[in-house]
Amino acid sequence: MSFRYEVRLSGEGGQGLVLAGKILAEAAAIYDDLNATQSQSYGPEARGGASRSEVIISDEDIDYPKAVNIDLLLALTQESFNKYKDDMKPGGIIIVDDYAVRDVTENGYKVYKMPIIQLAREKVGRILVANIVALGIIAGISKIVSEEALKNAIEARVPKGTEELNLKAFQVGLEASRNLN
Amino acid sequence: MSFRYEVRLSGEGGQGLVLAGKILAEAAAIYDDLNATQSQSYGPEARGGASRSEVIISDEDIDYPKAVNIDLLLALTQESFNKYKDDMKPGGIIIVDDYAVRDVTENGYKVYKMPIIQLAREKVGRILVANIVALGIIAGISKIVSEEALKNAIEARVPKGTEELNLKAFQVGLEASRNLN
Amino acid sequence: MSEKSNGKARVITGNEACAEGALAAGMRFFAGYPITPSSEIAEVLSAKLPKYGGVFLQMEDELGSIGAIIGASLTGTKTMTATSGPGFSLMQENLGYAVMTEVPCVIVNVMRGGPSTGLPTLPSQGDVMQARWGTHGDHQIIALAPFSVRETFDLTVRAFNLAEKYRTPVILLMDEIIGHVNEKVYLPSEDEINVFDRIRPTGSLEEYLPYEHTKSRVPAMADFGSGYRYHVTGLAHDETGFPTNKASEINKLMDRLDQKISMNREDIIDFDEYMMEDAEIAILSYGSTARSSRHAVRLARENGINVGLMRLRTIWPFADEEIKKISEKVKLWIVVEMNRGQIAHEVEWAVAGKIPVFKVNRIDGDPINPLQILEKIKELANVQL
Amino acid sequence: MSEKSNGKARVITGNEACAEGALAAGMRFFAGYPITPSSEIAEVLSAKLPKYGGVFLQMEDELGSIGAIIGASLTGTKTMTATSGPGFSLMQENLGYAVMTEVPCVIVNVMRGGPSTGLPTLPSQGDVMQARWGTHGDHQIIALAPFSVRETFDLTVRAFNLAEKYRTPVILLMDEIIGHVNEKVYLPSEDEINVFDRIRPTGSLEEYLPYEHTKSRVPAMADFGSGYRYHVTGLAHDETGFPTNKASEINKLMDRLDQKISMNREDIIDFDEYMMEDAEIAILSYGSTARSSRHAVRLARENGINVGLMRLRTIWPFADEEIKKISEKVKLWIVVEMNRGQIAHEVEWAVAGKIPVFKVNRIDGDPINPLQILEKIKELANVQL
Amino acid sequence: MTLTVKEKKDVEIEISEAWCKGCVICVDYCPHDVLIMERGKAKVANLAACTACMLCELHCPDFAIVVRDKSKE
Amino acid sequence: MTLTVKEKKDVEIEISEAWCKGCVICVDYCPHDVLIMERGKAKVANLAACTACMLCELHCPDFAIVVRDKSKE
Amino acid sequence: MFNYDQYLRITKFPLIWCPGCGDGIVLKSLVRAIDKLGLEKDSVCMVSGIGCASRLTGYVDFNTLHTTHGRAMTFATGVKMAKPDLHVIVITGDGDATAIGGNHYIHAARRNIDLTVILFNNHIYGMTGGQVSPTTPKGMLASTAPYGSMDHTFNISGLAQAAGASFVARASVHNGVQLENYIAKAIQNKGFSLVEAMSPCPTAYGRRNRLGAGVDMIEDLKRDAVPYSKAKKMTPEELEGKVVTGIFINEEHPECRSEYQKIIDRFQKEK
Amino acid sequence: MFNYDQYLRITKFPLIWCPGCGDGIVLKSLVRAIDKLGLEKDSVCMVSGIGCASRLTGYVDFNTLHTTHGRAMTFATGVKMAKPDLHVIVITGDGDATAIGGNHYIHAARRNIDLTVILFNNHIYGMTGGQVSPTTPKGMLASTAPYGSMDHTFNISGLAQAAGASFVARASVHNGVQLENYIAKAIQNKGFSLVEAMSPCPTAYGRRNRLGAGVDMIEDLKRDAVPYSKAKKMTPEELEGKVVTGIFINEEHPECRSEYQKIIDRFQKEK
Ligand SMILES: Cc1ncc(C[n+]2csc(CCOP(=O)(O)OP(=O)(O)O)c2C)c(N)n1
Ligand SMILES: Cc1ncc(C[n+]2csc(CCOP(=O)(O)OP(=O)(O)O)c2C)c(N)n1
Ligand code: SF4
Ligand code: SF4
Ligand code: SF4
Ligand code: SF4
Ligand code: SF4
Ligand code: SF4
Ligand SMILES: [Mg+2]
Ligand SMILES: [Mg+2]
Repeated sequence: MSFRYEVRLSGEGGQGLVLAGKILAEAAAIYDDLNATQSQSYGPEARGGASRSEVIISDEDIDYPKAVNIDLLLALTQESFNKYKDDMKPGGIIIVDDYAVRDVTENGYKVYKMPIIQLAREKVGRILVANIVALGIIAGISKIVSEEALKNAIEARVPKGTEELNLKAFQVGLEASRNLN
Repeated sequence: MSFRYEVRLSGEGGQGLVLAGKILAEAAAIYDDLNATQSQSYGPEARGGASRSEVIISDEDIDYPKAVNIDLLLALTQESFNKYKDDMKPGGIIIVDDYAVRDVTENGYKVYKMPIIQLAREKVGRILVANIVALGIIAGISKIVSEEALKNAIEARVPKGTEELNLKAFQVGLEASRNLN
Repeated sequence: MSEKSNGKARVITGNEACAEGALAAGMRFFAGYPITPSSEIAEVLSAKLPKYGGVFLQMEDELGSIGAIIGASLTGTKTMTATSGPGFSLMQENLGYAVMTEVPCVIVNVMRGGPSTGLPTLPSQGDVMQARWGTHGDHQIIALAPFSVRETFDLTVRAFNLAEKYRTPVILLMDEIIGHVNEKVYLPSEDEINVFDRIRPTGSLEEYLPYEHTKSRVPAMADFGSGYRYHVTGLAHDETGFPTNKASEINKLMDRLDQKISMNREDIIDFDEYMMEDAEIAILSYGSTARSSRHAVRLARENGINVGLMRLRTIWPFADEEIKKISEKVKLWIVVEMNRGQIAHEVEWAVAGKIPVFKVNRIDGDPINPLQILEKIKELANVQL
Repeated sequence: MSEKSNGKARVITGNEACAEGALAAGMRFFAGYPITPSSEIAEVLSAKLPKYGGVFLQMEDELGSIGAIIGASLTGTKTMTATSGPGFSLMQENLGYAVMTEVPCVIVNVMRGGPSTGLPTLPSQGDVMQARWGTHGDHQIIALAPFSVRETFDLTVRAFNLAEKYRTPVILLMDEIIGHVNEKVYLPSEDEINVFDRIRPTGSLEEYLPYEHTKSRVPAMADFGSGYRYHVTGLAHDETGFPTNKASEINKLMDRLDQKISMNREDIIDFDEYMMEDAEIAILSYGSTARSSRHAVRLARENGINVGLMRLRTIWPFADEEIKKISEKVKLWIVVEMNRGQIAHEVEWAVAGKIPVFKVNRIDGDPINPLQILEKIKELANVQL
Repeated sequence: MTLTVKEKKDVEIEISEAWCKGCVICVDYCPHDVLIMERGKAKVANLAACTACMLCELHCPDFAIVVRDKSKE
Repeated sequence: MTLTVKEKKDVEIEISEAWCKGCVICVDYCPHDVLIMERGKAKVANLAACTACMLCELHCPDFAIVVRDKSKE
Repeated sequence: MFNYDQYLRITKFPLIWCPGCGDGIVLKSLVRAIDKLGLEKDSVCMVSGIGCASRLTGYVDFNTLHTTHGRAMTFATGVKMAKPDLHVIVITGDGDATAIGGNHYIHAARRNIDLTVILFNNHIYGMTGGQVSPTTPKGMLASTAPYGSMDHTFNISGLAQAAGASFVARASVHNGVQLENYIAKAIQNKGFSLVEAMSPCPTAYGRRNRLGAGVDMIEDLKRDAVPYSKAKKMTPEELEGKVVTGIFINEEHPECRSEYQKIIDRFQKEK
Repeated sequence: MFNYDQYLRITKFPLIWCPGCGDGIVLKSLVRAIDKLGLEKDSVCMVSGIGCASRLTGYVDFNTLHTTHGRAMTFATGVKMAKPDLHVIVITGDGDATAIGGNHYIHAARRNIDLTVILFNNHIYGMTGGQVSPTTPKGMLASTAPYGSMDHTFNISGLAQAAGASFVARASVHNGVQLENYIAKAIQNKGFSLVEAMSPCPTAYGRRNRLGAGVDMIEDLKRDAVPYSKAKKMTPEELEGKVVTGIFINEEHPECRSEYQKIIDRFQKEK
């Protein structure tokens, strides 16, 4: 049977979640030879405010590119968590930044509270790459795309000169997720 | 039974035929208490070229304000005569300036060749009032509106200060038509 | 077309009657940009408005003209602009703004031959669908079409009344023939005219909701400068008038904008029936072609054909239910218009296949001759009845 | 939506695919003015066009953008602009000019919520009727609507081909979802793409009639500067291209403009049928809502309901005859669109009462969820079948 | 429709009756009173006086007057 | 959400955490290093040094900083 | 005699313009300027808007484009950007260029795109019958200014300069030779070039203001003309009612299409 | 402290503008200027177009009108002509006023209609994400100028002057007090008054051009500012890259609505 996996990445403008979504989609679509779509929602101004980026991954054509039954939710801020936590699939995965998102009412979901931003700051040295750290964590927890594919996608997509930094961030995320087991 | 009388005044831009039509319509509508419409056709530029002004007079509501079955055609130039001579009612009246319109193929119409412009120049002293001379002739020949009504309409409509000149022109036209009988 | 009244008889054009009607309705601000065949409306008003203490302004273009009349209307003034096809196209963005922000104003389009520069001095009814759909986004619109000089006066007054009553722009669709024909009229005196003014708020500033979801669906409208400070935006907004992206608020606004017209369609829709009692053939027409049609009806009746005329004075919202009802009594429709059948399409939609719909059209700048219609009537009377 | 091809897989948005499709079709001049959600088309082309020896120009506004692409097209260049609702409204006058003068060009409208400024970042399909009737005067128009990123590429190419083949502006109606969704595609290589270039004259200058009433109804079009000096005007014109007020000449022009589209409707009209063989319920949709619809069809089939999808790729000219034919096989229509039922109205017209037409609509900026459609399907399957 | 006035001089003036609109501009410009108006159209009255200064031709808005200075051809 | 720092001095500085966007403009403008950034928001670090020059208040784009010079009230 | 015919579509004659309208004199000067420069007919593209002046494009045997009201500059920009070898000449009126078309006017000037603009300034909307224009002098009558024009009038040439034009000149039809010379210079300038041609409109402007026939209005233009060199030394009061003629600016600055070519040259290989 | 709250719709706060955006500083100056002049809130009408700057009207407690892109000037003209007692203040951006709205801008200036225009010049289209504007300096990057802006930039203030404005000034957000003073003077002037407010856009302009955060861009504005008095003595080379601030013109000339009142007064009895 076919599968459809829905990921929603949320946070605030400037946290790079659109890029993260695009990388996730490319990893799945180009390197893992699945199908994938990525879409985002804008505030009224396309700048600032809560931001949402959605990735659908499937082995079939993806007709409806919006998340309606979410398998995995990432939230980097409390505001975005509150705003975008609906539409979760029962038993789905919720990954939040443990510092920014304090208030998680978890019933029926697998909730992971991870120090995403802290990891970016302390282990990679730049808060800006928290999005990629998050990708590492997502890859580790969900296994929806291969590590290899994600690495390729990151390398291809991030600004020239920052590849190493970002790959490191990915690795940090990945390892953090491994420590969970 | 009701009647519908169609007049078409034609010539070239600047000859004042729109004004003449409007005066004729007002004479009928306001002073003779009939119904009347006046309409005109423009060239592509609303200036210059052959000009056409149509007056419909009736004792009923006038639905269609365009001439389709013309009772009386006035033509002050050959070009306008050629362009606008169609749609004549059998037995209708054609009044042309005898100098400007040389070529009139008359079959089944009452044709009057009158020195309209010459009368304006010589008897009134201004070519500009040829339109009003023509109104005098039309009134005299067709009797479709009363002399009184036309005089009133002329007085009310022509530029202040030119009333007398125009009334004289009207008189000149009227008399020229009387001499026909 | 010259219904008697107290006044004295005058011979004036439709464009002049439009200007007079606007003044009679209380219009005190006109902004426009000249274009044939509408320019005389502006010309008359440029001379007359100062006499009424009003303002005439020739703007730099049509985009500016409609902007100015919307701005002026927000101060509580009744406002108007007049144009023709090309200018009407340029007004489309701000026409939608007036719909969205619910600012009453009247936009006159004296139709000439299109598309593009087309036939600037010749008549047409080619902008009827544009009046409905010219601006982007879903919306409702009111458009009226007069068929005589006197009715131009009346419908101009009515356009203002509807604009004020429903807080919405109203389009007056004239055509070159109506705009330019000189016709005998008796214009009504002031006390013979019903003038409606927008409902203004009476409560406190704090309570005032400029976009309130009232029962009538038409919120009270405050004049700028009258103490009710509020915000006006073309963005989707909530009842307070401020932008929102919330689906529930947006739906509320969109539904209200729709309902204030659709709920009141009977009040807005206006048409005339001529010899329809025993008609087997029904002609549907509007504007100057309704004159040709009425003429043709008379001629056909003389020929013993039972034909009548339904003449739309309100083009939008469309009289679909009324047409449907008439369709039950007649055998066929003939829709007469100076375009390729824009309203005929709507009639076909309304009739939904119940009876046939035929068309008489013309798009070459020549008016439709009554004989052209008569011919069609005769042909159909022979074949179909 | 990711039909394989020689190329390698990419994940790109509809806006990017539109830019790529235009380049593949040979577009070498783009003029535009930024507006959400279309701006990325301009942004991609500003970087890429110089690499193709082409020109990207950001104009002062949308009026100027469409003017520039018409001017550039007359030199023999394939040209395009892209905008959204408000800008599309501003382009209406010159869109009519391009129709009248028969200048090929492509106008992209990535639809967002309207009317007015509305919902700048949210999707809609509210400009479908505006695409048909937004400019003044009677006219024909071609409008296409893609439903996927890959199809955006394909229909952009097709838009240019139709524009060139029929010497007419073509509108590409995208919506925010299609414009902004990133999707996996394999873009075809150059030799997989059919590109049509306008027919150019071959005879002598003296014989050349730029608006000739040819059998195909599409006259050959010379490039400015190629030796065929001719005149282009938005006024009604004769076969030589010069202004005329003669009814016979005008009719000839108007009829030809109409016929070049209506005679070729089969060539232009394009749609897709999905699970229609045994369908009792037919959904009609286009653009991004067709994705929701297809999803809903699958879900309904899982529920054992015989439902299929007719997906319009060509919106205008309208597929009325094709719809009529399908109406003979199915029991009812459900028209799904992000507006109040603009195309549903046309379906109703086409069906003419033969079978019922239902609607699924949404105008609050939220996309139509497949479950919303499924619900309607289920409801109707119970009641009607 | 074309009135060509030829004289033994080296100058030739041609006025197109079809195009002349009688605006009097040529008459006004002519420094030597060569031209006059007759029945609403320009006309050469005194060709002998013409110096072929070309002012009339330069300023006739309707391309109706052509001055040929044969000495220059 | 409002951090009010009161001291025995005549100056009071109020910074709204909800409105402050952490743009550092106030810090940059302050001639006396009264202000610092902390976790992305402006904060009063040395109220004693404040001369109530108002530069920070004048240039905070987000209306997030208010300086009360009580000596002037 | 000058042989105009080779540049004209004489089958379309007589011109639609009114008796005494100055537009024909501008047309003549334009044709002579093109002839003087020896431009190939195929290399010339003339683009006009809507108005009396804009009907010019129907009479000349070039690649001619009669567009929409106010937008000529934008069509011309498209032509020039797409085919820079063409000499693109814009024919426009005071209303067309500076009322409805004002934005495109200043932006074309800003880009300094290589267009030659011949702006027929007759102080009025001629085509539509005499409505007030941004150039109608204060106090003069128009059909929509029955009590006299009220607003400050545009200094068309000044505006083009402020916006960035590299060649700006004004001449009037009373001096066809000067007009011809300025037009020739304007065409030669690589950049946005404006020639403001003062032309009488006896029908829609002269009649209402009792200025007499076209010929009288040309006499007035002759009387009021002041060369720029002289005007610079005159006071604003002395210049009241005068028409300053001359070349106001003739500079070289970067031209839009040429600048773009540099980008193409830099990136074209990269594709 | 200054009590802004009485003029604000604080329930709509925080402002939508990005961290470090200068628009809030202009807003503050504007509010103080209005307070300084003691204008009644009901007597103030603010009209804006579309863009980041234009969102200002949502935050101030006056009669506020957020219109369509480029057309604010025309709505404001309607308001002023119909209700001359209102103080009408136009809030607009460089794109809004001088790209799509350029025509209305020069015509409002031509009429010298009594509007106070606060033009937020951030050299970019902020709202739509950083496309090139008519004021983007040559060579700077924008999302639609990936190889650097190519065209000559408008001198916005100069253009208003050439068109007929009676008050024109430029200030930047680095000096909020000067901005406030100019705005107050502009409101006081009876006629078309422009204050060009230089404001940083770190998000859509600064980032792409590596100009740092808003605070850094404000420092740059401080560094580059040259008072008009001093600038007059400097050469164009010396002025390269500088931002001249000051009042460029402050004259009285006839104002559109007042002139029209004269016509009304003359004819009103005649009805
Ligand atoms: C969009 C639009 N608005 C208005 C018009 C009507 N119109 C045609 S020409 C013209 C003005 C002409 O004035 P100008 O440009 O000075 O040219 P002139 O006729 O004086 O040579 C106007 C308003 C139009 N054709 N299109
Ligand atoms: C007719 C139309 N075209 C385009 C847009 C898209 N748009 C919105 S704001 C804007 C530019 C804003 O730039 P500016 O005026 O400089 O304001 P800023 O955001 O920089 O303050 C554009 C192009 C629109 N809303 N309407
Ligand atoms: S060429 Fe000179 S002298 Fe001869 S007729 Fe003409 S203007 Fe007179
Ligand atoms: S200038 Fe030309 S048109 Fe005028 S009168 Fe002389 S020949 Fe005739
Ligand atoms: S008022 Fe002056 S000294 Fe005090 S914190 Fe603000 S900037 Fe610093
Ligand atoms: S200036 Fe204002 S918003 Fe910026 S950091 Fe200081 S208090 Fe916060
Ligand atoms: S109306 Fe004026 S500008 Fe137009 S052709 Fe006549 S004289 Fe010339
Ligand atoms: S995008 Fe630029 S102008 Fe807009 S709010 Fe952000 S910083 Fe300010
Ligand atoms: Mg003019
Ligand atoms: Mg800006």
